[in-house]
Parts: sequence; C-alpha cells; structure tokens
Amino acid sequence: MASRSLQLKILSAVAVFGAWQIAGMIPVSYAFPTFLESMSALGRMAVDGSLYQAYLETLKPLVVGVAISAFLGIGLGLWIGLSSKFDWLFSPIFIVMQAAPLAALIPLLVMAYGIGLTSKVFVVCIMAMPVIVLNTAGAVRNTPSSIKEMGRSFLGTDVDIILKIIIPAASPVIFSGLRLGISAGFIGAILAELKITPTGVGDIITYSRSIADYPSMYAAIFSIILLAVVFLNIVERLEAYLFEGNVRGYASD
Amino acid sequence: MTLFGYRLPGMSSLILWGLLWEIVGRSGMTFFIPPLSEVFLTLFEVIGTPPFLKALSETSYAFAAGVFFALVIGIPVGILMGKNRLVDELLLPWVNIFLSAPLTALVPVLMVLFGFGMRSIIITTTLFAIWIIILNARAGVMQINRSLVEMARSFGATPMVAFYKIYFWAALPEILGGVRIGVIRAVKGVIIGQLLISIVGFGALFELYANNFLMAHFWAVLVVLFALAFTVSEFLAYLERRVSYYAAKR
Amino acid sequence: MGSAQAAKINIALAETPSDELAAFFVALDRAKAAGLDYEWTAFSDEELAIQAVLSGQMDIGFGTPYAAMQRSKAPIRIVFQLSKLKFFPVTSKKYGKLEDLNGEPIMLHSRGGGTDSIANVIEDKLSIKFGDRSYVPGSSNRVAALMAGQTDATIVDLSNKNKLMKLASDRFNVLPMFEVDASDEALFANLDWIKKNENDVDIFVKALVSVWQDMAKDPTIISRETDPEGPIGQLPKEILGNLDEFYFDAVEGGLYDPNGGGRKAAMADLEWYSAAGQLDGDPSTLNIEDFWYLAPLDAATK
Amino acid sequence: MVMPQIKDPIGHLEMRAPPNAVVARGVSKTYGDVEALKNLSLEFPKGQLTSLLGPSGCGKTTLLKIIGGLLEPTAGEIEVNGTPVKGPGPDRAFVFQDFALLPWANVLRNVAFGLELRGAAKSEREAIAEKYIAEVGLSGFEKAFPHELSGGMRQRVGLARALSVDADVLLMDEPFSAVDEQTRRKFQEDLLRLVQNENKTFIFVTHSIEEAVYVSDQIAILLPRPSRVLEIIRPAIERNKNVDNIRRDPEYLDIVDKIWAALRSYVE
Amino acid sequence: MVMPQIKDPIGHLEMRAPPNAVVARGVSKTYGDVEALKNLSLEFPKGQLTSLLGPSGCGKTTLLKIIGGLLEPTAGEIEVNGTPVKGPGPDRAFVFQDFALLPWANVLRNVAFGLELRGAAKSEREAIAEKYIAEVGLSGFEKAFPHELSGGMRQRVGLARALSVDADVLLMDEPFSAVDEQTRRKFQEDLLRLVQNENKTFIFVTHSIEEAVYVSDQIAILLPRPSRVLEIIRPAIERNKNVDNIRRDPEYLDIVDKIWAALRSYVE
Ligand SMILES: Nc1ncnc2c1ncn2[C@@H]1O[C@H](COP(=O)(O)OP(=O)(O)OP(=O)(O)O)[C@@H](O)[C@H]1O
Ligand SMILES: Nc1ncnc2c1ncn2[C@@H]1O[C@H](COP(=O)(O)OP(=O)(O)OP(=O)(O)O)[C@@H](O)[C@H]1O
Ligand SMILES: [Mg+2]
Ligand SMILES: [Mg+2]
Repeated sequence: MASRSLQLKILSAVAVFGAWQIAGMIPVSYAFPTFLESMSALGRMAVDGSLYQAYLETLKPLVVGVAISAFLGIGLGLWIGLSSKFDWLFSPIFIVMQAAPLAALIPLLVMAYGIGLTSKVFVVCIMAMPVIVLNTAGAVRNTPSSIKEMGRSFLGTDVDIILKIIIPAASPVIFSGLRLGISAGFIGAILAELKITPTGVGDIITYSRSIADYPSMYAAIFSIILLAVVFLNIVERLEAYLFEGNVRGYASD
Repeated sequence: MTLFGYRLPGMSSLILWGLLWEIVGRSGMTFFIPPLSEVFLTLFEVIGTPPFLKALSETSYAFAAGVFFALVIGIPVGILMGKNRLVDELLLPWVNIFLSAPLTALVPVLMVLFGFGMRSIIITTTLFAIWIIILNARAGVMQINRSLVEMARSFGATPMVAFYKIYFWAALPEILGGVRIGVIRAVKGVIIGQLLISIVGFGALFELYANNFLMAHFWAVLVVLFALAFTVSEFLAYLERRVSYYAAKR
Repeated sequence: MGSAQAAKINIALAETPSDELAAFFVALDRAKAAGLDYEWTAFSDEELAIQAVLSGQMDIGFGTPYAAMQRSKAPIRIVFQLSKLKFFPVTSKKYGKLEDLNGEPIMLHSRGGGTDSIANVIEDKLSIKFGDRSYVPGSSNRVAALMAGQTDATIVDLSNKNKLMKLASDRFNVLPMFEVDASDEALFANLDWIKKNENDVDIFVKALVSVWQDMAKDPTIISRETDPEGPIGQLPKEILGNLDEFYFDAVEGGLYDPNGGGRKAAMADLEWYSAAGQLDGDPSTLNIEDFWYLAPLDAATK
Repeated sequence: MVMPQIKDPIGHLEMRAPPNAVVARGVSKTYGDVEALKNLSLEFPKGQLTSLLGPSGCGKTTLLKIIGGLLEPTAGEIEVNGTPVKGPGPDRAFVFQDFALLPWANVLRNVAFGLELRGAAKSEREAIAEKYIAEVGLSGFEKAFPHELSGGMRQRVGLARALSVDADVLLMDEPFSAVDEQTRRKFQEDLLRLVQNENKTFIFVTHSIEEAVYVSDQIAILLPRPSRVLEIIRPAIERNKNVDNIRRDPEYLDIVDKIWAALRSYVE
Repeated sequence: MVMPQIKDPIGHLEMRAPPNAVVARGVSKTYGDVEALKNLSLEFPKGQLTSLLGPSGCGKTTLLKIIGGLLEPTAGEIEVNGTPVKGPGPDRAFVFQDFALLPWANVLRNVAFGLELRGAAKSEREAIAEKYIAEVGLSGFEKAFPHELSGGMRQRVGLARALSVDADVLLMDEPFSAVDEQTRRKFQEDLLRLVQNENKTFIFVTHSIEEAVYVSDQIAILLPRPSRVLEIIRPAIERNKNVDNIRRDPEYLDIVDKIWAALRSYVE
C-alpha cells in the first residue's frame, strides 16, 4: 500500500513536471523556461553556492518571525482561550488582523522600521500570528469539558490541567494553526523580499527577472516552494512525535 | 465578558482600541499614524470619488470572480477526493503543497502563464482561496457517517441523489468553514495580486498614497478594506453557526 | 491583429499614474484625438512591463529593456526616450561630494536597476568604490529611510529630491553629478508588432514629440491639458497641486529630451548600460539598429 | 411493493410450516484479514421474529447488512422471497444500530426520508410519516431536530422511518439499545403486537438474552468470529399469559439460563 | 490516603448500623432555567453499594458530580466522611458516563493518569495501573490508544483508572452501559466481590432495574426532574445462593416488579 501511494505520487509528479517541460518547449512565452532548464539553473546555483547564501538571508527573518509568532501566538492564544476578559480585549484585534489584507501595510512598516531585519520579521509576524492565535484560542475553548472535569476530579492543579489536558487536547488544532501560520509566514517573507528590499531568494527572483535570466528565476521559485513543503513536513513530524495519539489515519479505512 | 452585570457585545473592545489609536495619533508620535478621527474625515471625503469607486468595483470584480471559481472548482473536487481514493492519492500531495507554498513566489509565474491583467489577479485570488476549500470539503466528506450513506442506499438512493441529499449536506459545516478561511485568504490574494501584478484597484490606491505620504488617505482605504473583509468573514461565520447545530452530532 | 485601426494597442506602464506620468497622459490624449485607440495597464515594476511585452501580452511598454533585448530571443526595439536618467545622489550633511562616498554604504533601488547602474558608473568614472549597497525600491521609500536616519546616502529621482529639499534642506545635501544622457524610461515594443502597426506607432510617437516640445516651451501646458476625468485628473489634490512645479523643475533639470532621444540617446544608452553591466560586449561593436527602431521618431521630428 | 412469490425453498433443509422469507446459504465475509462470517447458513421464516444473539464483534451487523444488500458476501448467497439479493431493495427496510438520522432534517422529514427516496409525493409521504411518528410515541416532536432528542427518541425516529416504507422484511440492528429500561419494555410489547398483527418478517439483533427470549419466535446463537450458528432455539413461550408474569415463568427462565450457559464460555 | 474519621452523622435522620460515608442534605441544583435537583436528601452507608435509578435526564449524573465536588449545588450540602465537600478530593474517584479518556494517551497512561495527577512516581504508578488493567481484562492492550478500542473496552479503561487511585468512595456513572450483556454479567459479579472484600463505598448509576437489584445494598429511586427521592429500597438478597439461582429467586423478582411498577407510571 505504501509503495502504491509512492508510485502515485511519482506518477503525478511526472505528469506535472512533464506538462511544465512541454509548455516550456512550445514555448507558451519567451519568459517561460522548460523544467529541465530551470533544474539545471537550480543545480548551477546550488553548485556555486549562491543558493545557500540566498537562503541564509531569507531564512533569517522567516525563522525569527515564525519563532516569535509561534511562541507569542500560542501563548496569547492560550491566554485568550482561558480568560474571558482577555478574549474580549484581544480577539477582535486578531479577527480583524486575520481578515485584513495586511500586505498593504508593508509600505508603512518600511517607513516605521526601515528596511532591515525588523520590518521583515514584522511582515512575517503579522501574516503568521493571527491564525496561530485564533486557532489556539478556539481549541482551548473547545477542550471537551468532560476530560477537564476528569482532571479536576483526580485532583489535577490548574497548571496540571493546562499542561496535561488542555494543551494536548488542543494540539491538533494548534498544529494546524501553526501549519497555516508558517505557510503565511513564508508568504510574508517572500512578500517582504519582493516589496521591501530584494535580498535572499526574493533577490534572485527579482534580479534574474531584471536580467531576463528566467530559468534562474523559476529555479528560485521552485526551491522556495520546496523549502516550504519540507518545513511543513518537519512540523508534521514534530506533531506526530510529540502527540502520537493524535495521528489516527484515514477515517474511512 | 461582563461589566457591572452587563454583557458587553463581542466586538465592543474595538472601541477601546480605536480610542488608543486616536490618542497615539494625536500625540504625534509618528507621522504615519494620523488620528483616527482624521482618517474618518478623509474617508468620507474619498469614498464617493470616482477613483475610489473604480478601485472598489475593480477589486470586488476580481474578488468575486476569484472566489466564484474557487467555490465552483474547489467544492466538487474536494468532495470527489473524499469519495474516491485514487483521485485523492493523485491530488492530495499537490493540494497540500499549494496550501503551504508561498503563493507570492508563484505570482511571477502566473503572470507569464496567464497574462498581466485582471485574469492573473483573478487566478491569484482563486489560488489563495481554493486549496483550503478543497481540503475542508474533502475532510467533511471523509468524516461522513458511513451509515448515513448506507441508509440512503438501503432506501434505494442513486449515487447522484446520495450526492446532493447526503454528501453535500453532511459535509456542509466543513465546507462552510473552508469557504470562510478561503474567502479571508482571497481578500489577501486579491490585494497581493493588485500589488504584485498590475497595479489596479485598491492596490493602486495604496501604492499612490504610500508613495506620496498621504497617510490619512492610506488608512482610510485600509479601514474600508478591513471593514469589508471583516463583514464578509463574519457573514460566513454566521452561516457556519447556522449549521453548527448538527456539526458535532453527525 | 492585422489592421492597425481595428485593435486597441495595449500599453504597459511601469508604475501607477502619478505626477511623473502627467505629460505622457497628455500625449496619449493628443494621440487619441489623432485616431489612436489604446488601453493602459500599470505594472508594479519595469521588469514586469518588459516581461509583458516580451511575452506578447502587451504591445508597447515602459522601461529600459537592454538586458532583455540582448538575452531573450524576442526582437524588442525602443522607439522613444521618455525620460533621462536624472537621478541625484542625496546624503546627510556628513558628505559634501561624491568622492566622500568612497567605501561608504549606499541605498539603491534594486540590483541591476537604474540607480544601481548609476552607482556603477560613478564608481567607474571617479575610481571610487561604494561600501555595502542596500536596496529599497521606490525613491519615496528611500527618502523616508533617509529622513528616518536609516541611511546616510542614496540616489533618488528629481521629484523626490525636490520634496526632500523642501522638507529638510538643512539636514541633507544634493551632491553635484556629471550629466547623463542615457534613458531612464523609454517606450519599446516588439519589432514584428511595430512593423504590423506602423501607423499607430507613428501617431503615438508624433503625439509624444509634440507634447515634449510644447512642454519644453511652457511646462504649464501639462496641467492645463490634463483631462480632469482622466487618471491624472483624478489624483488627490495634494498631488495635482504640485504639477506645474514638478514640470518646471523637470524641464529646467533636463529630464525630458524634446527630440525623444534618438541616435544620441541610443549611443549614450549603449555606453551607459555596458558600463553598468547590463549589456555584454564592447559598446562600440554594438549596433544601434539592434536596440532602437528609429523610423517613427525620424518621421515625427523631421 | 414486491409481492412474495410463494417460495420454493430448495428442500435440502427440513421443511417447516411457514415458508422462509429470507434464506442465507453458506455466507462468508472477510474484511481484509478479518474473517467476520464463515460459511453461515440460516433461515428466517415468514411472519416471524428471529433474533441474532452473540458476543460483541461476532458479525451480527455484518450479516444484517449482507441481507440488506449493503455489503457483498465474500462467498455464499442470500435469497429474499425466493429471489437472490443483488443489492438493496424495496422489500427490506433497515433500522440502524447508530440510528443514521439526517442531522439537518427534522423528525418529520427524517421519518419520511425513506419514502422521499422512493419518490413518494410530499403530501402522501408526510401523511404516512405522521402516522408512524404517532405510533412510536413522538407526536408533537415532528418539527424537532435529532440533536434535540434524547438517544431513545432518536432510535424511535429510525424505527418509524423503517416502518413507514412498509417493507416485507425488517432488519433491526439493536433497535432498543439506547432507550432506557423503562421505555424499552414498552417497546418490546409494541414489537410483539406488530409481529402478531402484520405479516412481516423481523430480523432482530440484541445483546440482551432476556429480550431475545421474550420477543423472539426463533433465536440464532452465533459463535465469535469467524461466526457460525451454534444453535437455534425456538422459545415458544405462551405470550397470552399476563405480561408481567412471563418474566417469572420457569420455562422462560430455563431458556434464558440455557442460552446464558451456551454464551458464557466465550466471556472468560 | 485520607483515613475516614469515624463520622458524626448529625443525628436528625434515623441512625443505622453502618455509619454513612456520604450524606446529601437538601441539595438543589438549577442549570439556568432547568431545575435538575430539588431539595434532595440521601445517605450512603459506608462499605455498601447504593444505586441511583430513575428515568433519563432526571439528574443522576448531576447528583454524582455534586458529590464528586465537580459541581456546586445551588443549595444544600454534601458531607463525605463527616467533612463538607468543597471540591474534588482524594477520598472520591469518578467513573465517567462518557469515559473521559485522553485520546492522545495509551491505555497504560490513561489508567495511570489519576495517579500521575496525584504525583506518584512513574514506575510506581505504572505498576499499579498494570495490575488494574489486568483486573478489567485488558492485559495486552496497554499500548493501544482509545480510538483502537471498542466502546466496552474504553469503559473498562475508565473503570481501571478510578480503581487505581484507591479512593474510599467510588462514584460510578453507568459504568457498564457500553459493554455487552455477557461481559456485563461478569463485571456485576466482580463488582459484588469488590464490595464484599474492600471496605469501599460505591455510588452506582444504572438504567437497568435487574442490575440495580442484583448488585445493590440500597436502591434510591428518583423522580423525574426536578429530582427528589421517591423511595429507598434495600433488596437484601441472599447472595450466597448460587449466582445463577438468584435471578429466579422470587424475592428478587418481586423487588424488580415493585420497582418496575413504581417507575412505570413515568414511561407513559
Ligand atoms: N469495515 C470493516 N473493516 C474491517 N473490519 C470490520 C469492518 N466492519 C466490521 N469489521 C469486523 O468484523 C467483525 C464483525 O463486526 P460486526 O460489526 O458485524 O459485529 P457485531 O456482531 O455487529 O458487533 P456489535 O455487537 O458490537 O455490534 C468485527 O470483529 C469487526 O472488527
Ligand atoms: N450543563 C447543563 N446545562 C443545562 N442543563 C443541563 C446541563 N447538564 C444537565 N442538564 C439538564 O439537567 C437534567 C439532568 O441531567 P443529568 O445529566 O444529571 O441527567 P441523568 O439523570 O444523568 O440522565 P441520563 O440517564 O440520560 O444520563 C437534564 O434535564 C439536563 O437537560
Ligand atoms: Mg453491530
Ligand atoms: Mg447521566
């Protein structure tokens, strides 16, 4: 069964990349390279090291921003979920933030915090944080009351109940918020590099576009998507490792 | 939250935050946060002008079209994935990739493939919204109570009848949840599209006001946008609550 | 798209319509009066406009696509120089002349962009070397950064230089610069398309030349001819009010060549963009005809 | 409604007075590796109530679903009124162990849903549904939604739905498991009346030995997985005695004890 | 473990031989508009098993939770071993109607969870948990997660968890509802042995009259909402008769019938 699903994955990957290759060969546009051209550009950048350098740049705001959003977001979310005063005060802010197109705020951030790491971290945070906070708060609020009661009846302290019952019970939703948050963080990081200062991968994209080196541009785009997927897989593994009972497989199987 | 025995309505704390904004604005701390009152004055000044109306209509058109395609494609695909294992296994990895991929990086590719006008903006919007809609519809179908389906079969329902009498309704709470998140993402998508592809609609206004340091104008448009996004999302949340009575009991 | 009269031509702008584009829109109005049917789209930057023309989705675009002309397989040609590279090194009071910037950090628009090439040529001509280059797209953003003290040296365009000097001339210097004739923005299109639409291109270039020449005599015609219902006329009054001032400064500063550039500009471009690193090869061996299509301009200025 | 052809029970099993409504012949069912049923043969006489009794997970639901045409047996075949079962049919109605109510529809629509799927007109099916809602004691709850009902009430909705399509064979999977003891007893008596008054065949799954002995004409005791029939018992209790007294009838108690002894060995 | 102080049952109610482990005095409870309990008084003698019997929704769970200290009564008070209840305490353990297992923890951790919250060392609590897992017949499932167990098995995990903390008073809310009849009978017998051998007090909610009569020292019959005590019955069955015979003991059957008659009026 595992090999069947792997085969299907390979099959669908071949189909998609094949379509890309063919579209590039027609070509649909002068600015659309083939799959193989892009991959060789990727190989070239990987060999000459420019790719790693770029990622060093890109990952800085991303990792810092995601780490801040995760800790602050989960912390705030717990607090909002546990205290109705806090809920009243803060959740509207995050609801507005989640709904609003914050990309439009980027020019303001540049004016306020300049073009350095701070602004970029900020962009990552405002993209990633709301969904993390709201998911965490919702999950905490929805912890089944029966297991909370159980914890109380067996004399759990408040801290026990938060650590041993509420957090594990909320963890699937917290993690799905984390996944959405990280993906939003990636969007923010790239947006920052496209709209604030072109550094890192964003720089490869804009620079190769400005010198019409399209294979490199596509290679950079390809690599960042790959990175996002790898990043999220790591988060998934982490969840499976921390809360193995949460992984329950296909409902239909 | 209750105060002196009165239940404060859910969003009333926004008034408090508005006051804080006004104070920060009046203190003149930074030029890019003008007082809220000034923002509202500018808002009334701007709101009837042709450029604003044009931006509004352009943006709503792109948004509506993008969301429409996301719904019309996303929901059936999601339901199909939930029902059919082969389709699911073929598509699921891609759906997951696109859900988590930084779509902003893909925007340049879209421009090449689909042109630089409204079409790309609509597609960007669709791409922001569609994946979570697919995933949620799929999750909704996958957790359908098998015996509901068996019940329908035992009373002689054809697959088509089962589809619209059972599957759709049973998955509706998840579908609506996905649509709400998808629509919120679509608002971001349409603005990002307008900023990164061709500068039209609200994207153009933002660019113009930011470049010329017209902060009150900038915030005024932003407030309008916040309010619109918020209204849409609350409306969908309301629909979701309408069906939530059976969500936990299926 | 056979006949020239039937189809609208698609113009790819590289920025949103604002004061700097007022003259261009006046020319568009005149061209329309002469029978040109057009539609414009604003892109967020020059590279996108170039890409749009390259892929055939737009007919005529804004920018200086020299790198694309040399590297891509598409025959792109420039037909008109819209503005010259009039950029101004502005610094805090720390620096008095360009040589002072040797080894100092500087903030530019984008890697490989216009201000980047200016910096390259400055290094070349004065045999200095800038320190770290950081990139912030948008002159206005760089002005904001300068005012906020996040950088001490940057290169900005004319209107932002003026804004800055008006706001805080006591804190900043504009460093003296050598004359540059190379293009900042030019109008370009695919040669095949130009050949098929000679008539439209002629009308368009003629209108541009007439406006550029009238403007050189009297900059206020721009504000007077601006259509109040058009994209420029609809700008907030805060911007519209400064139109005359902007064009006085621009004409005085030599931002616009009344003759649309032509051979002189082409030569200057080849030299400049070679030095800036966007073109490969010795500029003297490069052929102007590979980059410019001069027939419409010749016809309009003769 | 399909009318029963007057059977031709291929006479390799002893002939009995009432013809068989349902016959299972050599039915096996495996789920992946799990062998749920193995070569099970069983006959269900027409107009009678047959109980299936056996430990949890022994395959009772599986057998019922195969009869209902919802599952394909791995081997063997089912005949209903003489014709082999190919899929669900209008001659059989199912009462589901987990009720299977539409949570978005009210009681009236849920009860009428079987008729709705069979294409009955709205007014007609609602009239029929009303009648059966009253019969299971839910009058006044027509507009209530399933989540507003207690477990026992929900189960009655599923019962009413199955009754309303007027099928020959009723397949009931633990139909009284969620109702409290008090209500359950009333239902058992209602069920006995139904068996007596209508010429329907009931196949009834339960965990309660007492219940099985009390309501059944015939009890099939199933062995744990893979399931075969251990024994068939025909309680033959005199039901015209006072209902309250049946439960202390020594005959009744003997049967209960006999079944209990047979099953007991599988508990430890 | 807290040792019971030898009571001082404020003697306004008749004195009985065994001291009372739990006393409820004039307990009322309203949820918003719903009046669940009204001025309910009840005594639970030490070392005995008391059943609460009553229609669904009559407030049995509510009373149990108030005794457990999980809910505050609106009026009245509870005393456990002579001290008023202020909240949950180590002298009481709860078996929840909906099991209340941690879905992310395996059986071993779930059973040991009560001890974990009381701060027992890992090795110690797992040894105790192992013992009770074996006692409820789940040996071999220590590493399984709740979603891999059948309903009955889950309920037994909750039972083992409550037993493992070794509390004086066990509050059991329909502890056998999800296990099949066969297993249930075995559990009833295990329960009887527990009551006999350990000096614990059991408060037991059930829907089954037979079960209540069979296992209880004392049965409290509750009226529907707002709940008061209708009657207290002390079955006093001779349990040293052969277990199988008890069920046909006329005395036993009389009590069942008496309760049935008392409850019956609330069914129709
Ligand atoms: N869809 C399935 N996939 C795999 N195994 C299954 C499936 N359905 C049932 N089984 C297995 O088949 C066996 C019989 O299941 P079935 O539901 O028929 O039991 P049952 O007798 O109805 O039990 P209960 O009394 O608990 O309702 C069980 O061991 C179960 O684990
Ligand atoms: N949290 C609550 N909010 C409002 N009403 C409640 C709540 N919990 C219980 N009730 C009401 O209180 C009454 C008693 O409920 P309780 O759960 O104690 O009944 P029960 O006797 O345990 O019923 P069952 O036999 O079905 O378990 C019910 O009518 C119920 O509707
Ligand atoms: Mg079953
Ligand atoms: Mg209860």
